[in-house]
Amino acid sequence: MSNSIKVESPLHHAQLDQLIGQSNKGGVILHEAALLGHLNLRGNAQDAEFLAGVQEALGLALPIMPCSSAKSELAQIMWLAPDEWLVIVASGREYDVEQKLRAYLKGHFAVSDISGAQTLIELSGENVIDLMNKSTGYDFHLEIFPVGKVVGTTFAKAGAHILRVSEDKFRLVVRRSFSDYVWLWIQQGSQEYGLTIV
Amino acid sequence: MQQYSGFGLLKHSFSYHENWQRVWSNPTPKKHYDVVIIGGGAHGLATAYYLAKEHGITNIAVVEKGYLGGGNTARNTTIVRSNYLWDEASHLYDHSLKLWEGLAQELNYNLMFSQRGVLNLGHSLQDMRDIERRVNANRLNGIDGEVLTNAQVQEMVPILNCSKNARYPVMGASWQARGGTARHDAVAWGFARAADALGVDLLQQTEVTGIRRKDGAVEGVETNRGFISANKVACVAAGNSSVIAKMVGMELPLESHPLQAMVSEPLKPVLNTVVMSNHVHGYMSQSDKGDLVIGAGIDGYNGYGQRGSFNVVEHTIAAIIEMFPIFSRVRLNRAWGGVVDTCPDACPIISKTHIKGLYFNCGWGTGGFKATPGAGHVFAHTIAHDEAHPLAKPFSIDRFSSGELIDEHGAAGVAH
Amino acid sequence: MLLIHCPYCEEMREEEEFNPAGQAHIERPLNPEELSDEQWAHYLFFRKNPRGLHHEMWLHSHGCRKYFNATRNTVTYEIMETYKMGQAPSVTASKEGQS
Amino acid sequence: MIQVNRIAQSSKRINRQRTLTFSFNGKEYEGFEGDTVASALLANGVDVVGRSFKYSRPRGIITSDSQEPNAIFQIGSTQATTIPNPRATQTDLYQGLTASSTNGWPNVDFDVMSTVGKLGGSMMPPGFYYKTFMFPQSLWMSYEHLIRKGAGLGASPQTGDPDSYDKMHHHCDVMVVGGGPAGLAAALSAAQSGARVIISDEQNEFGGSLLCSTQEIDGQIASEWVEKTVAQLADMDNVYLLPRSTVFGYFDHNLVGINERRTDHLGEHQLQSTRQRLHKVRAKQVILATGAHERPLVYANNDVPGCMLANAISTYINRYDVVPGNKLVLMTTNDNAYKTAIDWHQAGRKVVAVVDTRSTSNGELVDKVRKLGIEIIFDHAVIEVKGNKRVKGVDVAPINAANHSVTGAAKYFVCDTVASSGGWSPVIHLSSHTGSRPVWNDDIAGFVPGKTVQKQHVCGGLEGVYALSKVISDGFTTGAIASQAAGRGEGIYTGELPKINDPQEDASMALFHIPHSKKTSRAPKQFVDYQNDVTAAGIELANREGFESIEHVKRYTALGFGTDQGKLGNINGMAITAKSLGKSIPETGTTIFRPMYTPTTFGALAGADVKHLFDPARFSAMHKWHLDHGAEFEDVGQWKRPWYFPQQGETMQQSLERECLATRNSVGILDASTLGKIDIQGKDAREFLERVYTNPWKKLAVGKCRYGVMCNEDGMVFDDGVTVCLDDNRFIMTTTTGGAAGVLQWLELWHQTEWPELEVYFSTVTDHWSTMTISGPNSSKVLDKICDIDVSNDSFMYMDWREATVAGIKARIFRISFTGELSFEINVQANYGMPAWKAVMAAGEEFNITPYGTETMHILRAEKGFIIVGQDTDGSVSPQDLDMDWVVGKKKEFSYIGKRSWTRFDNKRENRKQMVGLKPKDPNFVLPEGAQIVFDKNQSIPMTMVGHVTSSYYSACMGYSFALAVVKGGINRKGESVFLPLSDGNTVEAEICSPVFYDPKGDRQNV
Ligand SMILES: Cc1cc2nc3c(=O)[nH]c(=O)nc-3n(C[C@H](O)[C@H](O)[C@H](O)COP(=O)(O)OP(=O)(O)OC[C@H]3O[C@@H](n4cnc5c(N)ncnc54)[C@H](O)[C@@H]3O)c2cc1C
Ligand SMILES: NC(=O)c1ccc[n+]([C@@H]2O[C@H](COP(=O)([O-])OP(=O)(O)OC[C@H]3O[C@@H](n4cnc5c(N)ncnc54)[C@H](O)[C@@H]3O)[C@@H](O)[C@H]2O)c1
Ligand SMILES: Cc1cc2nc3c(=O)[nH]c(=O)nc-3n(C[C@H](O)[C@H](O)[C@H](O)COP(=O)(O)O)c2cc1C
Ligand SMILES: [Zn+2]
Repeated sequence: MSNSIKVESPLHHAQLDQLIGQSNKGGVILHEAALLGHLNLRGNAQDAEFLAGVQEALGLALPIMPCSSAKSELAQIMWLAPDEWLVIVASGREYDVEQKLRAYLKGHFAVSDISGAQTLIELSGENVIDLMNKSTGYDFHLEIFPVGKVVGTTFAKAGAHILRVSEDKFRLVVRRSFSDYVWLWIQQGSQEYGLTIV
Repeated sequence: MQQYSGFGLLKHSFSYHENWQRVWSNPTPKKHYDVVIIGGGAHGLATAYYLAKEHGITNIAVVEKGYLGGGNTARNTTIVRSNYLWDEASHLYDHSLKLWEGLAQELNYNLMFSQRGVLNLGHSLQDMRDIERRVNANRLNGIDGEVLTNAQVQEMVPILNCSKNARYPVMGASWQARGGTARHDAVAWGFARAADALGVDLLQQTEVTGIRRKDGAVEGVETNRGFISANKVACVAAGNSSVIAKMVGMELPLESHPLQAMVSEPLKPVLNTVVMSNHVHGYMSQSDKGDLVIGAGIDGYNGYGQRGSFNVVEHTIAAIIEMFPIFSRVRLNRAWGGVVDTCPDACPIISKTHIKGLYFNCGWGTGGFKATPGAGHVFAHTIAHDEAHPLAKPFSIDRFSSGELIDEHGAAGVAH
Repeated sequence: MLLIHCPYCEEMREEEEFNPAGQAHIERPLNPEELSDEQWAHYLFFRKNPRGLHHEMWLHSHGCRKYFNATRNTVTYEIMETYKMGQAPSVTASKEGQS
Repeated sequence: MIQVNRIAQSSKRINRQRTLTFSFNGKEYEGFEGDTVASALLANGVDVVGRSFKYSRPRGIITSDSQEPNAIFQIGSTQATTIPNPRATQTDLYQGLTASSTNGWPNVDFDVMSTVGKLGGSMMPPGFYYKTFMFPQSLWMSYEHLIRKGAGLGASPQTGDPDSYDKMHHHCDVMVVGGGPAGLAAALSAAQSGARVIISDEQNEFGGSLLCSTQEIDGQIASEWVEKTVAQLADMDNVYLLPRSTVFGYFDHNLVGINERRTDHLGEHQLQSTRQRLHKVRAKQVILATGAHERPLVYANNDVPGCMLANAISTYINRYDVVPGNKLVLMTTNDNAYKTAIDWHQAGRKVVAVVDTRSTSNGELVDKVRKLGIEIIFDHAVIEVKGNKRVKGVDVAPINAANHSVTGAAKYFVCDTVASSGGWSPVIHLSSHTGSRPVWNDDIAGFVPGKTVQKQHVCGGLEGVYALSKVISDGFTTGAIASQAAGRGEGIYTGELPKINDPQEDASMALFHIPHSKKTSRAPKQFVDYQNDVTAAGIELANREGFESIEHVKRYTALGFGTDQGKLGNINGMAITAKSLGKSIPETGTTIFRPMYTPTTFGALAGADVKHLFDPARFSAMHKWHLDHGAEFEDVGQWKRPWYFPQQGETMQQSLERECLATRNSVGILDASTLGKIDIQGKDAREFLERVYTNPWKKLAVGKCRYGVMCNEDGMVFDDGVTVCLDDNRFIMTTTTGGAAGVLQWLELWHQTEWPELEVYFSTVTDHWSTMTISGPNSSKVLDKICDIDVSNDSFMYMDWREATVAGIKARIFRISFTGELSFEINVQANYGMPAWKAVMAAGEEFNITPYGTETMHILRAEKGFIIVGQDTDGSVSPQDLDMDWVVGKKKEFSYIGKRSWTRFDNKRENRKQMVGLKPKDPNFVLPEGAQIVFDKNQSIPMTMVGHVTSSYYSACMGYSFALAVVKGGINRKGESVFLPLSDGNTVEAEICSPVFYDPKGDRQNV
């Protein structure tokens, strides 16, 4: 589509770009990884053909262990359910990656482009665990929640999938229509630590 | 029966209250009763009372596994109203409300029945449509009711958050002035005392463990104190009804769920009506002792533990603060749960069964306290005549096969 | 408040992530038309609702969106086991010596 | 202002460097940092702190902790920050604290109610309410009004709370509740074996009983050991310390609820900080080390200020350097309380006598007291206290505890303070919260935790282990065992034990209720539960009247109903009940312990889920535009949807008429993004639709759309919407906004539980698409300007869908119509929602394209007789009732969901309520939605209602008002009149007609 069009990510109205650099000593650091390509992939993890197809299409083995993820140049894949994955690709790549998947996959599978449906919020900083503990009942201890793990859980009163990117960095997958609520929640929850937007 | 009165109190104070009679005796079970009532909650006791008083059947035992009035009767938020949606339901509940209105005098026991009025808040256009529909139905059924605007609600309850900025602004409410609250324990004790005076045996700490049958008819009940034979057995076991039904190999269209309630520390009077909101899921009144009596939403899973999940308490209190921001610094004193027997159509079952002499009064779910006198009254009639009281007919268990459900979910929502 | 093991996520999760979904192992009659109204009503509305061991369904709504079964004591709220759709419980009332 | 009762510096718990001033009942006082309000008041010699609830008797401070029933205050200086009912004994003093009593008028020293109390008191036995105020019935409300005047303790704030609250979740291997010797030892050994440990204590610092103990550990005063141990714990990063944190509840599956008071000790209100934080801990193992509470004895006039718990007095002396009197009489059933006599003596005040109910004791503490030359009177008890606002003296008499009698003449002792100890009751509350019943232990004459299904351990005083050396070793061992159970360590404590020599103690006596020379009913009041004025006589009366179950006693007398939840009085009440019924205490049993352990602030329970965060508000991608254009919003589920777009000075009705006319005459635009959308893929998708929808789907061609209705198994409509066929095995289903989540769950339920063999996947794409519906005769002209495909009728037909670009944006366009006008539903990827919307608005400008909201949409669809599920249906309406037989598949081979139920008796009834249209006789009168319908307007109440109005509007396009309604047998009653008796008393007439009012032939959607 013509790039003259002003696309708006779910948190566009928060005007995060104008908040960048305003405070830099926040215990919580937030970044919206906006406008990436999101694909919802369904298929049978027991079906070797399906696994092979994904492997070829994405050059990446499908993570089939519960709550696991995988990453390559092209894509990051998060396990959502035994037969469901979230494939995240660079902005604008969603279309051809979907086509690629459709080309390589046979039998019973499904792909849905949901790039408009959600956004990625990256949270980091020395107090990020405190904020997480305020927001979800999941255990963020590294033994339980190692780097690379993905959990689908509640985030305050919204749902979210949370990926641990590094010891003190998380990626939240948040539904578009809930993103404003999550944004408000994060602001109030990080008040005592300070919030830095990057 | 020893008469109660202010004068009596004065008289007894001279003898240091040493000569008060027992309110009920503690009999040993007889071998046989005409009617055995399973369950010494307010419904069971009312049933016994009306059987004895209006149908001349006095050879009755009320069999209670714990203490009288210790089930949901002991743990409900005591809201009394009759502004239900469908004719069948509102007629039954209003029959009950009319009985409430003279009950303290009839039982010579102050039930602290307080007609302080009940507000059902509306927070959405559909809420208001449902309210309008329900109130109109009530009025044409001869049941008092009004639709109030946001402004009228604010005037009636100044401490209620009626601001347009609330997350779910109050758009209006239905108001039933005759509604209110009653002292739950007094209701059980008042009926028990009156039933005892009419010759009813109240058997506490007596648990029914089985029901004996012979060619399709009941013979009596097995209990931890031995077999008690009976011509008729009436089950009024609320949350435990399915357990009783199982004793005769029956299943019922019931699910028993935890339902929780809680009270704040006692406060000086701040709220003199009952305020209910299905939309934000909280409802509250203030007791004569001063504690805020708060009802929670139902727990989704089945549970007989008389306790629910903590997150329900958290949500309920959040809802109360949403409605009444001034209570944020008030403190919660106690929370508890009961076991409510819910029906698919949120209406009770008052019914004969395919077993001769076996009757059920159950399925009141979250809202049967208000029905206590009425339910006891029509159930007693049903038992005595072995035929449903006209008001009870629509609540037969057969409705689930015929499809004649009386769906109170639609407009009554949380049916307290 | 319950802590529930999702057999698909293979982890213990907070109750808030789930929705209870009623009695387990109820099968939809293959030929509804041939059932009497009573039989149909039974399928629609009548439930075991046991006091004690219960087999029930839960939906991991905020997790993997999968329905699964649990064997739970409805008095103590202990969860004896959770198991996938289509599987049979290994703990049952009879085995537990209850009825 | 001198603190008369403050003695020379010895405790490290208070900081003499920091003097704090505060006011109580309008008078100024001074205290020190580290004081509680109670210790400061006692330091200042304040005796009367309140009036009793029922009899209005003067009351003083009795305890030093969570048991306190009397010192219940109103604390705070403003209507926003005031707090009702905090306990003075648990409230840390801060500079400027303002407190007042919650009862007593005009003031606690002179209270008029007390005279009423004295006179009326005798007429107010338990249950007196139930016995009077009955006649006449009409008067109860006014009686009640009077009674309510006296109700309650503190007063609620009158404005919103300026403070904020939040919550935190935690997970740990071992959660230790209680930071006394047992808890600290347990936490330390658990942490040392590698466990993740959380330890919380409700006091302002850790140490529990050791904070007021004179005992030595390793040759140093016990509090040194506390400091050392706490420091050790603080150093470990696997340990999380929570002082000032009350565990208010122990919930199923080892969830522990903790309320941390973060700023209450700093002042009335702190800007920008969390006042209280609720911690929710999921622990693998829980160690309860909540200790034991001392029990008072029940004797005549035991509520006169100056009567206190022995251990409380020791606490005030040792922890706060406060001696709450001059002349002490101590009454005890055990050795342990002799400590109090020693402490009092060492504080330099007079111990008049120790009255011991036992025949003798040779324990070390007793000998020590003997050596101090203090008179000890065995086989005696304090049977009655003299005094009103302060103890003046006591009658001490020989008693025979066994047969509850006074066996000789009483001797009068002058004193101003009476300490009593009836032994100790383990703090079993938490262990009982999940349904476990406590068990009686004869050795300690108290209840201890019983069997539980929780992963719970107990140690220390809670177990009835009282000797400090044992308490600490018990703690170490339990900590090790618990952490092993959590998978850490070997389960044995290997560290060394501190050296402690515990005084040898003789057996104590199980005595609760002190006899009086008069029988209980005639003796002066012997209080059991102070807060509710429950007396021994009252309990016996309840028993006499037949209230024999301990639960009946509780509910009849209010025993344990207070804000201390019976911590002080319950066991005594049970003992008295047992005695009067001739039962044992275990036979009598306890009432049920429930959360809250101590009262918990509403704000903390709600946390941050208040105001705008009470519930998520969901927005579409175009929300900002709607805001900028002055939309009023309607709450639909969690969504905020534009309701209508008022322009300068317009009434709502005017806006609606403008929006409707613009749409019918030119073109309007609606944000329809909130409708649920489900992407259905797989070779069996079609078959699946066939089973969940009532109408057939086998023949829906690629490129086509179809409307469908979904029923529950009971045959009643529960959702509807359009489903489009993308290709043979892929469909997009739209649902109602409110139904979206429910429908997806519904589909998954059937797929996962009943038809797993069907190859189909469902994914929600609701949020992926922004949907704008342009509707009206000019809609194609607008679209044509910015769309890359031919949108004319003959190439893009009704119920077709197309892929296209709109203003250069990829779009899926559905040619479906909910307004009856020519309409296009444009779906674009939501990140493009706003630009697409703006582009359409720009293109539509020349046609005066008009944004409309849900209300106009409702009017337009109603003119066409289209239903809104949830408004025109209520869960009791079948497709047949809606006169929508056309949507009911007759020849579908699968018995789809809902079908079977239609053949039930009730569904076949002739006179079911059926959907019809209504035309009011007065074309300008809009029937109220929800108005009830009758056939016979002259019938008297109760009237026979035959239906109601579900939707009703004034139609600007048609120039008259109209409504949709359900009416019994309505489908065959078209043309008949019905009546609507309205709440204002008027009855209006209307005519039953077809629900399709506008363009019945449906030409307009093809103009
Ligand atoms: C938290 C809560 C709030 C509520 N709020 C309201 C409200 O505001 N308004 C309202 O109208 N209703 C309310 N209800 C519902 C109301 O409490 C009940 O519908 C009503 O009390 C039912 O009365 P009952 O006598 O039938 O049941 P119960 O009082 O429960 O009596 C049943 C008795 O049967 C006994 N029993 C069971 N099994 C056996 C056996 N095998 N042998 C012997 N005895 C047995 C039980 O011990 C129990 O005492 C509420 C309920 C709860 C739990
Ligand atoms: N010899 C006797 O007769 C006798 C009798 C009783 C107690 N004691 C003494 O009592 C002590 C017992 O030690 P212990 O550690 O078992 O008890 P403890 O009383 O020393 O400590 C218990 C701690 O738990 C805290 N607590 C209680 N409930 C709580 C809750 N719900 N939330 C948060 N904190 C809570 C209390 O604030 C207290 O600090 C020993 O020092 C023993 O000498 C002696
Ligand atoms: C209307 C009502 C008011 C109550 N008020 C109080 C109260 O002020 N204090 C209290 O401790 N409990 C109060 N309770 C709760 C009871 O103590 C008790 O928790 C409840 O009856 C359930 O019984 P259980 O906890 O023994 O299972 C109240 C209960 C009801 C139904
Ligand atoms: Zn899961």
